Amino acid sequence: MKYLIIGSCIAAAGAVEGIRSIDPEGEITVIDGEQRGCYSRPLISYYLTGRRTSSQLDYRPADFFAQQRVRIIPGRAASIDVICKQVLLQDGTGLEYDRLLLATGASPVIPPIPGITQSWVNTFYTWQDAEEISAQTAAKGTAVVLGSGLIGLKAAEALHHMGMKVVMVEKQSHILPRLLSPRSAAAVGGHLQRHGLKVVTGHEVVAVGNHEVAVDDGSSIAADLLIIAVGTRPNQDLAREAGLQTDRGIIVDCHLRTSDPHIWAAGDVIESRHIVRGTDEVMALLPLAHREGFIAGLNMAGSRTRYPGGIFLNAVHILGMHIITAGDPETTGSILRWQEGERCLELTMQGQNLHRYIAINIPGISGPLTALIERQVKIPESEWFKFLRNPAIANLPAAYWAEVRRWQDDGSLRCG
Amino acid sequence: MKIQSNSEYCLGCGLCRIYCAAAHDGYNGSVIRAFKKGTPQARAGLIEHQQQSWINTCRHCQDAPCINACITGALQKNNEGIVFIDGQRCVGCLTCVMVCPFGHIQPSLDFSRAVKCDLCRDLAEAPVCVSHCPNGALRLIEEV
Amino acid sequence: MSLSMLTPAFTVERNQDRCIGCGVCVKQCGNSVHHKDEDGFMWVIDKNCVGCHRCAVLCPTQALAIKEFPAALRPNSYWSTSSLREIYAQAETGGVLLTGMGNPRPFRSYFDHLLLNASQVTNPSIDPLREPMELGTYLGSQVSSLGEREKPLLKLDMPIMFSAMSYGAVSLNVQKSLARAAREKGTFWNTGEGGLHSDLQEYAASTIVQVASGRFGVNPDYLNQAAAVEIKIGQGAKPGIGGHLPGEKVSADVARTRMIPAWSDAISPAPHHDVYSIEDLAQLIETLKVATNFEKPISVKVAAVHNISAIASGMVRAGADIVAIDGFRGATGAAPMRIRDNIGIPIEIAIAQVDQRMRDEGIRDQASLVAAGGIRNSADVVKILALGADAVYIGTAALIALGCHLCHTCFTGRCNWGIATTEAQLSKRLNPELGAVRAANLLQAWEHEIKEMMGGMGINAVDSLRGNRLMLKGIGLEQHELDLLGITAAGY
Amino acid sequence: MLRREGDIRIPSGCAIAAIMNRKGERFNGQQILASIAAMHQRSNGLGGGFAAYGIYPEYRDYFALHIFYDDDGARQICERYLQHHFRIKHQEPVPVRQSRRIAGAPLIWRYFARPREDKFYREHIGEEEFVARVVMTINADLRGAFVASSGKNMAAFKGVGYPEDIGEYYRIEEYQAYIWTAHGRFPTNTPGWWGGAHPFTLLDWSVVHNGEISSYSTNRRFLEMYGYKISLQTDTEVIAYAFDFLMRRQGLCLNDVVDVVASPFWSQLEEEKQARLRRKYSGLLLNGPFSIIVATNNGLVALNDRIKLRPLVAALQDEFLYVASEEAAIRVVAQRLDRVWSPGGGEPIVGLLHDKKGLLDVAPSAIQAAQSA
Repeated sequence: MKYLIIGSCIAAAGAVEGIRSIDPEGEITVIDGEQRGCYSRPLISYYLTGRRTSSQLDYRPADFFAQQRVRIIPGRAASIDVICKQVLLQDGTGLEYDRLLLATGASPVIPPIPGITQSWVNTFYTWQDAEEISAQTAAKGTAVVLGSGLIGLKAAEALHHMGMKVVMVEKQSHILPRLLSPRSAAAVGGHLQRHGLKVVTGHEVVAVGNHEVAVDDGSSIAADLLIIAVGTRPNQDLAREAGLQTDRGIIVDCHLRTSDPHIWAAGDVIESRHIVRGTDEVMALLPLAHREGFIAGLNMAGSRTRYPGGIFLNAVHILGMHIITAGDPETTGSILRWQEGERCLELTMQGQNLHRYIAINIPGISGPLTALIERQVKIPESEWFKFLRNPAIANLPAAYWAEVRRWQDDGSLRCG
Repeated sequence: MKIQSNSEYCLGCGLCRIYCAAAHDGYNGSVIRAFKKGTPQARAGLIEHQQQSWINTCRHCQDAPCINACITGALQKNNEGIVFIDGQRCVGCLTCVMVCPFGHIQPSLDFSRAVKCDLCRDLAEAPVCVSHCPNGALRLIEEV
Repeated sequence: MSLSMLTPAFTVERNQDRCIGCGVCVKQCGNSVHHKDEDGFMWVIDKNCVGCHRCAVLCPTQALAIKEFPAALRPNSYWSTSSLREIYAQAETGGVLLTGMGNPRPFRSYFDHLLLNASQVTNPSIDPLREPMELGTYLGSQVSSLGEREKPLLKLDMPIMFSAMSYGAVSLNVQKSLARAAREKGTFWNTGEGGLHSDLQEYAASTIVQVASGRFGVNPDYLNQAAAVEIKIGQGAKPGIGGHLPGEKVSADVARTRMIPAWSDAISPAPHHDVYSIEDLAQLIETLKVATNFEKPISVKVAAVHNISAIASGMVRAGADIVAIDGFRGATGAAPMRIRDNIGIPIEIAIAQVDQRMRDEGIRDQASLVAAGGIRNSADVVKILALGADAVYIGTAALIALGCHLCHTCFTGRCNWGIATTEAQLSKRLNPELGAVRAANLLQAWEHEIKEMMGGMGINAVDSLRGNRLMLKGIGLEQHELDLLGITAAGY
Repeated sequence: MLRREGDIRIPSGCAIAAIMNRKGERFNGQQILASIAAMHQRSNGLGGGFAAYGIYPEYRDYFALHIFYDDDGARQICERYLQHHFRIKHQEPVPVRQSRRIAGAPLIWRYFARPREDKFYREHIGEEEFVARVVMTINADLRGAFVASSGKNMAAFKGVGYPEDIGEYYRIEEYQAYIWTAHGRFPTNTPGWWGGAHPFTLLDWSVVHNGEISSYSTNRRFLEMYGYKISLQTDTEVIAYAFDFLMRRQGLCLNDVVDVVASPFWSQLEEEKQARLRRKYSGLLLNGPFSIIVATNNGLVALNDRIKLRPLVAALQDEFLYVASEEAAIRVVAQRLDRVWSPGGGEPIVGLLHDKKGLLDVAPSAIQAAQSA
């Protein structure tokens, strides 16, 4: 059996683990476009500040692929011939496959702003981005960060640590718009400003000049560095050109198979089921990427494992503040709040179902809440009121503990 | 391997947590030194619920969500099945904390990294919570 | 009463250099001695302390010391501090002073005035590590000739059994611990007069069931599933009086086991109301033998009182297969203090006298003799066997093995060690798995020690220790005491 | 002042020996004298003695009472007592050969007597039980008198001294017996009392014994319950009574007696009967180191304690059975032996007269094996 994986990151690593858990013999080939092996993108901000060395970016040990007897082909895929079951690389090499996994990931969105292609403008997505930025920050000056999502925040924090003056420009009315409620965003924004970061919300950059950024309110910011962090987009061109069904991302079934029976897809490139919403979403999240890759790997090796879907979940710490949030960011349920100083917990309920929580500086409680969202355990609001008097794990509602016992009893969470 | 907590005999005394805290982070098991000099942190929570109590410790899941979610590969499983954190690799993102359905993994007190039960793999023959439980409510079980 | 003249019995000293404020003491004290404020300030109410040492034992930093409260009353060797305290208490309550466990008064312990023998030169001592050493024995009545059918006997792998302690007086976990240990070590435990709980039926073959004056839990199954049946006439801690398990201890579970209504007082009358004489006892013994198809040995347990030899002789002649005698140090879950501390005689004297009397009457083979009440260690076991007992019952020692610290407040039902209580939150403190190991360890340790002592004497079977009074010498005893014990003085 | 046997318990080490002709042919005491003399170092001059069976054929139906007297006064009292209970056929001093090596000898008399029938009929007991009670009463209650032996057609010759000197004193070479047993004593103090020497006897039971019964007090108190008057505080006395009790009074066969006094360990009991014996007679388990030779008119049994803490060797040659503490003591009187073996702990050597085999119902494996070899 010939397995071919396009992409070498988290989903690919998961897929290799999945395949190998069933098929120790099959021939696995990974096409490594970045030629950097399997590394963890969220760590690049640590790399930028020097807290991590290059080798410490690895998601799996350096010899991981070798250990798993995986052949690494450096290069980028140019096209897929689904009839001949062959992938053509940009250098013209053809690689045949029996089972193909598309783990092509996503790429940063470059907004169509005049002047944005200048050399002092960077995205912040790959380790190469970090190296390039690193080279440009020798002279300490001002950095403008476009977008205040996770990537934007982590970039801002890193640049701040490196001594730059940082200005964040967010088009939406509050920072981390995909993750936070306005109220919690205000708390985060206040925290950033107290640390000296400047946050501009509700405005967008309209043009990029020579070390100058023009904002839509007519002002302009002198900048030595501009980071674009307005979002990512699945790398689904290959799939689309091969005739696979795509939408905002590659469309897969519950076994993570694409519309071609010999091709699976996993990671940031796909649309997958959002458990709470019940719709398919592009959820570019590392934990999901690994899980999808693993299940896709299992299924490529012959299993029929169902991918249950995921939810949005993010843990980010920024300048000492821990923000954890999970669930449906666009939920419109009733909000229960607990706050004590800089710590706050916000639960959004739809009926008896928890749809989202935002935990700021109270990370310890988050795991069970994530589980309750994922499993959509019904808990009346009154129980949550009791819990919120002192939100600690020991005070979680009885239904949670009953659920824990059930996981252990029915093995739905396999514990060893 | 995991620690099984028998709520039928758990007294809720919390000695497990005290000895756990003193065993780690370089306190070498001296309770007085740990608590009088430092800020020791237990690796397990004590749950008291409807007259019952038990210790909320790592199940060392077979398909551990924390390992899958870890962005740095700091969370690993050794060949004894013990899920542990490589402190050198952990950056304290707390993604593992976010995905542990048991709420077992906790941030360190300074939030710089995550801490969890590693069954005292470097310290003692038996996990200190098990050996110090005054009522035998904790057991290290080998089942897989 | 507004003013109590009672100063605390104990004071709790907290070493602040050691205390880490963990609050284990607060959680573990069932008597509300320890308190912790929300701001972490810790304080104590000394007068609630019964000296059970639960807090001190569990304190992870050994920050607690329980000391006698320094009352500093003017020294008076006649009106002791405890005399005064007892009067203050009675003046406040107008009641009988209640207490638990055994007689603590400084009467002479004959065990402590007996020395054992060992072999030197003229004969070799036996090394129990190299040679077999038999502690097994049989209890029951021996037939007069080998031609007769053998009577039912109780086979013990070691001559130590667990005393009767009823479910209700002690927690079910105590019984579970002892039952498991007894089964593991090839000996027996005794239900006491509280019936046999359904959880313990699996240990029936290692169980001696009691028939006491309250007849609690007695039914044909109860009698027939046990290894032996014991008629309890009296116990060493409270000869001549019955028992009273207050209604609040009679939980549904206790009630079911005792076959009485829940939350009702369980009264054991002072006498059996069908045993007003020795001939009545004979009838009860015969009744129980018939009820058990003559397949179980019948034991009769009495307290060691002044005319114990005659009583024991009568019991044997009334058909008892085993005579169990409980000395005045025997313990209880609850007894009036004056009764416990002033009635009965030492087990050493009682056994010496009863054994000799039964031999004089030629009936020693007709019944086995079990000694109870104050057996503290393996040397006590060896000494009482040498004085003439076939086996011993241990109660207090077994409970101490399970954690009892002899605070003497069993009757409150608030035992912090989970022993003398039926309250779920307290009784869970004794994990029967650990309890069974501790109890079995105690037996094993004593077993080893007894073997060592026997080996020293050049004896390799407990058969040859029984009544071997030559192995005992008295020290510091008057001649009449030596005569009572049937031994000679050290050096003679 | 030193106390004598009966006042104090005296542990002692010893040599023992026995020679038996299983056909019942008699031979004189020279061999046993040589045999016990070979073990001179096992005794210390404080006790020696012999039992001889078949020596009084002319009085075979009379109880032969050998009695020590401290003085003539004691003799007169005792003889009045004897005449009250017995018809005495013949009485005389036991002939002795004076020797410088023997001192402090009592007056030694022997009486050939039968119990007065009216006495034991009145007591509803057999004549043997009657004699046993009289003997125990004399030993316990009559000051200055001690019955050294009381069986029919047998006697014990014992005293303070080395056994070879005692044998010479009693002129044992002049007696003809089919069983001889001998004892050389090593007591750990110097009681100097002739009654305390071995063999100890009751009726025709005689016991020579090497060792110390650690269970003495247990055994003694058991026997006392059955009316035995224990007067000497010696193990040997208790052993003799134990055999008497089990065989004469309880009617056990010799095999069963061995299973009582040297019972196998519980874990090694092969038959339920052995377990029953042990349970019923647990007070007669002889515990502690010993080797004993118990003889009767019918034969002898030699036995070690069950873990063999004392030496015991047996040998066969034709109709002769030899037993001794040491092999040398056998070799010195019998150069050619059919078989020599050392019995295991608790494993009896039983030597029976051929015509008595049925009587005791015993055929020990050791001897069978030896005979077939």
